[in-house]
Amino acid sequence: MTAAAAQTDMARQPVLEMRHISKTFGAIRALQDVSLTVHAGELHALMGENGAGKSTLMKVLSGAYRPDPGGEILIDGAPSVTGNPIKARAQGIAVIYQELSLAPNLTVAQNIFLGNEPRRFGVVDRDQCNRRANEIIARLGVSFSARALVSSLSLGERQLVEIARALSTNARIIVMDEPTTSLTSRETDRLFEVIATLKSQGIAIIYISHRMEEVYQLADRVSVLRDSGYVGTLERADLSASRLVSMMVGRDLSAFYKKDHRPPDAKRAVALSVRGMSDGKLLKDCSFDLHKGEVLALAGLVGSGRTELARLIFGADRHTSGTLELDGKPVAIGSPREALDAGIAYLTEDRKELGLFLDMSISDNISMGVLARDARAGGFRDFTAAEKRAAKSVSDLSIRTSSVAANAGSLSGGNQQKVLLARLLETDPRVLILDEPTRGVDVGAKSEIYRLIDNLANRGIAILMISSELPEVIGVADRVLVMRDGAISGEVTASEGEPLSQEKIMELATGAAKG
Amino acid sequence: MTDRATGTIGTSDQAVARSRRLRTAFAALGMLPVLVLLAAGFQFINPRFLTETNLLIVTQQSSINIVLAAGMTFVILTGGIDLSVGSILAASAMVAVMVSLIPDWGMLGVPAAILVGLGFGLINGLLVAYIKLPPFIVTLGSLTAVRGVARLLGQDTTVFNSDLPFDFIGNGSLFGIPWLVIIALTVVVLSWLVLKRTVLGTWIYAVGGNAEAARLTGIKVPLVLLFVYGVSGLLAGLGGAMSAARLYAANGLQLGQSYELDAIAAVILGGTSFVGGVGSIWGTLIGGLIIAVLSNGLILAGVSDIWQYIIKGLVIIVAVALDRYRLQAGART
Amino acid sequence: MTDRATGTIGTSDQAVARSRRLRTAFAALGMLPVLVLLAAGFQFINPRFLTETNLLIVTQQSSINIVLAAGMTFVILTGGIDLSVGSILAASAMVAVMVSLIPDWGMLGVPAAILVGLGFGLINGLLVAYIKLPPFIVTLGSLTAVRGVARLLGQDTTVFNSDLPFDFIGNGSLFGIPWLVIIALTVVVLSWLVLKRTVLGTWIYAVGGNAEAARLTGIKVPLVLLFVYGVSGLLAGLGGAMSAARLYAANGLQLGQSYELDAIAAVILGGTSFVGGVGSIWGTLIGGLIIAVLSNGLILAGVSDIWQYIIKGLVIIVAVALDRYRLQAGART
Amino acid sequence: SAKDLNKVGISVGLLGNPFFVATIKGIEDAAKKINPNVEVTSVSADYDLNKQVSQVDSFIAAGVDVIMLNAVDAKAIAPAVKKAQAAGIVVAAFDVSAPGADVTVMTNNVKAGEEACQYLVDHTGGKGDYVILNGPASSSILERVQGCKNVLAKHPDIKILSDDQNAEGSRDGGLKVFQSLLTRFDKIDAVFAINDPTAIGAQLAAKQLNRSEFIFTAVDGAPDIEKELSSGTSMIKASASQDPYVMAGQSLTMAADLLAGKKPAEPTVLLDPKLITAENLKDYKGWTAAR
Ligand SMILES: Nc1ncnc2c1ncn2[C@@H]1O[C@H](COP(=O)(O)OP(=O)(O)OP(=O)(O)O)[C@@H](O)[C@H]1O
Ligand SMILES: Nc1ncnc2c1ncn2[C@@H]1O[C@H](COP(=O)(O)OP(=O)(O)OP(=O)(O)O)[C@@H](O)[C@H]1O
Ligand SMILES: [Mg+2]
Ligand SMILES: [Mg+2]
Repeated sequence: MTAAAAQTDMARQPVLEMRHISKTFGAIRALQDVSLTVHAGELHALMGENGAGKSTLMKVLSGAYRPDPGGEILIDGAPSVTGNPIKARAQGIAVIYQELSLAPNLTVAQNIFLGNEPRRFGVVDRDQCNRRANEIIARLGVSFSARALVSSLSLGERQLVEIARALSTNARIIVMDEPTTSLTSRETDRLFEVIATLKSQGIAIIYISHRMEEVYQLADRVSVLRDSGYVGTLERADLSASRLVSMMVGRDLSAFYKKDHRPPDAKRAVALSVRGMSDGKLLKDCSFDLHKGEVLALAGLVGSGRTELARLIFGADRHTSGTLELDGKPVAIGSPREALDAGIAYLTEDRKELGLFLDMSISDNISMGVLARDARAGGFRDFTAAEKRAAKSVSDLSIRTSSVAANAGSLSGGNQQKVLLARLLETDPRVLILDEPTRGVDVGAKSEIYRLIDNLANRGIAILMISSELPEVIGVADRVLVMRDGAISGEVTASEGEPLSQEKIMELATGAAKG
Repeated sequence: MTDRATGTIGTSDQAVARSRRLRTAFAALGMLPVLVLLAAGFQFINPRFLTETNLLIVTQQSSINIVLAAGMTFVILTGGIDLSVGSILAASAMVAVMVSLIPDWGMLGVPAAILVGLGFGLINGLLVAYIKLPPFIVTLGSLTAVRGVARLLGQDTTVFNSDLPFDFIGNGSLFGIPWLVIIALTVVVLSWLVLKRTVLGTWIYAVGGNAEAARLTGIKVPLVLLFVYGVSGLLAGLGGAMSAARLYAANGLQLGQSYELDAIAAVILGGTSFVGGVGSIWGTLIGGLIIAVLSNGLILAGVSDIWQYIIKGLVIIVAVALDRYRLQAGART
Repeated sequence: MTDRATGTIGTSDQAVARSRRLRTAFAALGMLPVLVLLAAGFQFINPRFLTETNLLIVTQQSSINIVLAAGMTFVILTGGIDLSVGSILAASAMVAVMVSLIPDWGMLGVPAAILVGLGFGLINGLLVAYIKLPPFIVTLGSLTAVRGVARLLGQDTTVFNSDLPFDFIGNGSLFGIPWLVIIALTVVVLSWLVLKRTVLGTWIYAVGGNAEAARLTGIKVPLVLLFVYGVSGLLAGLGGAMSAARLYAANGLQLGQSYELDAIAAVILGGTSFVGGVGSIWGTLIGGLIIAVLSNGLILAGVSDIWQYIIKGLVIIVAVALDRYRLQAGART
Repeated sequence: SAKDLNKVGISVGLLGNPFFVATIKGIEDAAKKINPNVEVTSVSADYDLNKQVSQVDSFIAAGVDVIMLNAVDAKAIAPAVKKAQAAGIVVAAFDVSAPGADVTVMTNNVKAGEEACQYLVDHTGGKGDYVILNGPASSSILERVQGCKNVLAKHPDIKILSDDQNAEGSRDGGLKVFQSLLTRFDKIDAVFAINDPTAIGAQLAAKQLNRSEFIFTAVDGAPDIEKELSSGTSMIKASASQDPYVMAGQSLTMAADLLAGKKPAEPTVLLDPKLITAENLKDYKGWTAAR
């Protein structure tokens, strides 16, 4: 960049300025005097730990929340109305929310144009709706139809619908709040292409992510939030991992991926043996062995059936054929209760819908799986035990909360994930199935979760980790199984001195045969 | 390559759309098999059941409930409930008869009833949408309060008018089809148009499916709620006019007692979900017919009043259970 | 460093826990201000309102509704509903009186009524938990069917027994407190113990908060559902015995008509959410008292029946609106 | 121990019924004659015994002098009556008997059923197919049906086609139930409806289906039946009328006398119904007549 270009850049009117934004929820201060400037055609990354206030800031921008008095938002230098989603959209702001905001009972096309339907005489022009929706989703290269019901889509596919919705409004500022958490590399690449096109059209993008490599790849500038406040902004030229991390966390994170446990050898006992699992729908004849103290990753594209397989093993869904052996003994598992009793625990990929009790306390959430175990005579609860357990989990897993009596719903994503993990660990599992354990979790918490996985493996627990993040798969796992179209398409192991190969995994996942 | 991809999407798109339409049709039919089964059973017991006269009687008897249930479908689709329809019907019927007594202006009884219904419905809607009170409590409150108003209107007496100017609505026919039935069908068709063809309809489904998402996309959720409670009240008002036209009379206390339960039952039997966002007006039509067929068929079969209670209760449960079973079986294949 | 951090967490922990307890207490009190306001208002109009006799009458009148509402609280906490309590109460009361007529074994009427209630409740529970039918439809079905059974039991006549062996329950007192009141309070305290102190109670809240998450956590959701509908039926049975003891008689057709609405109103007035997972039994107690105070106070104030309807309806709505406003004001500070 | 009449509490089965509105008017007027400043509170038990007992309790607490009771259940109300009397309150029953009540004034419902059905018998030549449109099982309705059956039983050529359908005592119910019964039976000669609204609703059904081979009679003498009878074209031929205004008023007067220390000669008065037809209608006062 020449000096002159940089100067015109500086002089250019920012398309968006947020000034002195604060937001309080009752006693909780989610944002404190945060300011942010975004230019047309730039990708502005927003980073910070879980609970730093990123999503809240974006909700203020989109009009979902009204900022506390004193804050203002300028579009093209002119102050704009706050707290009104319709006005915000009319001014060209589109947001892809972190918690998906789709109506599951409507079709993809209906969701894309929700609140903005193409119409003829007050009647929805369904043909135009579907045609335009198909055009937009074709740009994203997806496999589902505009007429599919959103409830029939996987999480990842739903994320794409959100992106399509943002594209449909011809926005000038698009906010993407962790858009890739449920996308696999192929879709992520596709999204990045779309982002590049959008930028070239002069559209500004605010991009929130916990994934460093994405930020390096995409960002023109990076702003960092910490503890509800603004820390600073880095230009692309000044980006470095250590600076970013120290801005975000306030401390140094060495050894991000940590493998202290001994990778199992052939002699290590098999903890879980899965044979011929099918569900009569997607899954076909899945078989594999999981060793004691091993971290086995299950990779694959969105919709390849990894979650389905995990749910079958855990007894959450019915299998039509297949057997399980635990420690060499056959077990019949028909329900999650039976799985837990047998020593298999499962961390769901959808913590809000399938995991947490948002209206209950952190302490109750952590103890939920073992209530019966520490009940006193007559089924009365031992509250002291529960609180002690919760306090221990909070310090062991460094869950950031003011109190174990607080509602789980008040925690940020990463801390919610740790609460779920804590609940699982309380059941003393011998086999732990982790479905996307770091989805939406910040760097600090991520490294803590990796350390935790490593420790658990060290203690001899067998771990099956489903993950869509290849660096994570390679960094954490001892061995990788790859799924495609409901079947296990192959296995990747690390050979002498050579790490797990990213290429091999992608080949197996996509079915792209390489000569 | 791009072409081919689009082509593929196009084809599979049509296939998906077709199979989806088939499935929705099937789901909408939903309880139709149950209705057919019931009818066949009653016909077997008493061959007079499937005569033209009797079928007209059944449809006529179901017409008011279907009109109420159509409004209830709107409300339940947004995840709400309207317990006040029976009371609103009573108040509107009182107004209809009282206005009908005004010389020369008697025909105004019908629009007056509808307006009264709309008014009460909008009050419900305002409380739910803007004061954000739970629909159950709001409409439980108006169930009681509007009942009081209905009684007050007639000072607890029966008002009647044997020369009701709009009695053709309740007792006349057009080409052999009773006006009551024509009105009920018109309401169903209009509701279907609104729900499935208009922007507003999509919004109603969206609010029921995910109100927060609807809000974030800029849909004015309170307006949508106001609309559905308004429609429910308006249709209850229409039901009041129909009831007045049928009976030439109205009584503030007795009319419409527990009609809300029948209307809700029709909606739920028709496959609309209490959670909101899922369901169709055709299902409601069939649900309403099932209830009417049961009442009429049991009398034709000579079943005593006591046993009618027991059988009706069991049939409602069995019908939903059958439906559940059928859906599961369908999913398996 | 770690120590300090833990220390800090400990202190703020206690502070938060205390403020949380305060807030829950406040939320549980919820409608208490409304109750106090109502009582003060009635006392102002008629000084007999706050006499000991009248307060005993009010509590006694509310006792059956509170017992039903306690069961309803369990059901609504899981996100369900039980419309059949009125009918179950009628059937159980019939059984209570009929059994009481057996010479020497008359006392068995009470356990018989409770068992009958439990039986119907468990049938509801089985259909909801294992056949997975929607609670509204199941209990709407049993509302009708059980009503039929209640009528059948007495062949539509009133059964009565002027020498009811357990009439002390309905008309006796212990240390000046009517047995009906003692029973209702015992039910409330036991419900509180179960809901707040036992494992099962936590499971009930969990199922209401997120049924699928509860299943994945290994909670046997169907058993929990079976339990809550069983409790609701059992308490309706107890209500039947209380009603029989109070009246020395029972009638299958008339008894308990639309009691379900009063019970649900008490629960919702008490702040329990229809969505499930949020609420408390103390709120239900206060909700039940508000309903009873309204009925009694309006009679004492000499308000006509018609206006009682209107006022009752409005008070229900205003009470909830006030509560909403109070909570918002609380959140703002 | 003579007392003044200051406060009166009325509990009736269902206030929305014009019949009870007339009874309340009768009571109010009679009470005002005795004490112009009397306070009268009327409540509806909605046919719920529990509710009625609660209302009696509330009346006791409110300190009324007289409870005017239209019992929801003629037998089971006994304990509540006892309790009120123990509190020194005079309990006066009207329309329905109440065990142990201090005074009782009611229509002879058995006789009403007998007269209405006798009319049918007389006009069908003592034979034919009859339908009884029943209602909710309360004592007065049971007695009317009983009275009707007493008469019909004397005529072996009369066949009762149906007597177990509940038309809920309303126009709506009468219309619905009779529509279905008309489909079920090809020929009906006479119909006894347990009250006027049921008869009017049933007649609407008959008109709709163009059936007119039968005649109706009913019980009550409500304003809408007057209009029917006077039309001259009605299939409803007669109604055994009651006079709620006089009946309830008389009950209160007797109660006030008792309060004042005057024992009535006969504590129970049975008022005879009067069969009104198109011919004698002009002599009939009616429920809403100004008195
Ligand atoms: N509606 C709300 N009510 C109360 N507190 C809230 C609400 N929304 C957010 N918060 C709190 O505000 C803080 C910031 O949350 P926010 O969701 O903005 O974090 P984030 O930076 O997006 O985190 P993550 O990376 O986990 O998504 C958190 O402490 C959160 O608990
Ligand atoms: N509840 C459901 N209803 C219908 N289809 C579903 C449901 N859950 C999953 N599917 C479909 O099953 C397929 C497999 O989904 P699954 O979640 O097992 O994939 P995955 O490999 O775990 O992907 P992800 O990375 O999204 O978790 C997807 O195509 C999805 O659309
Ligand atoms: Mg966030
Ligand atoms: Mg998955």
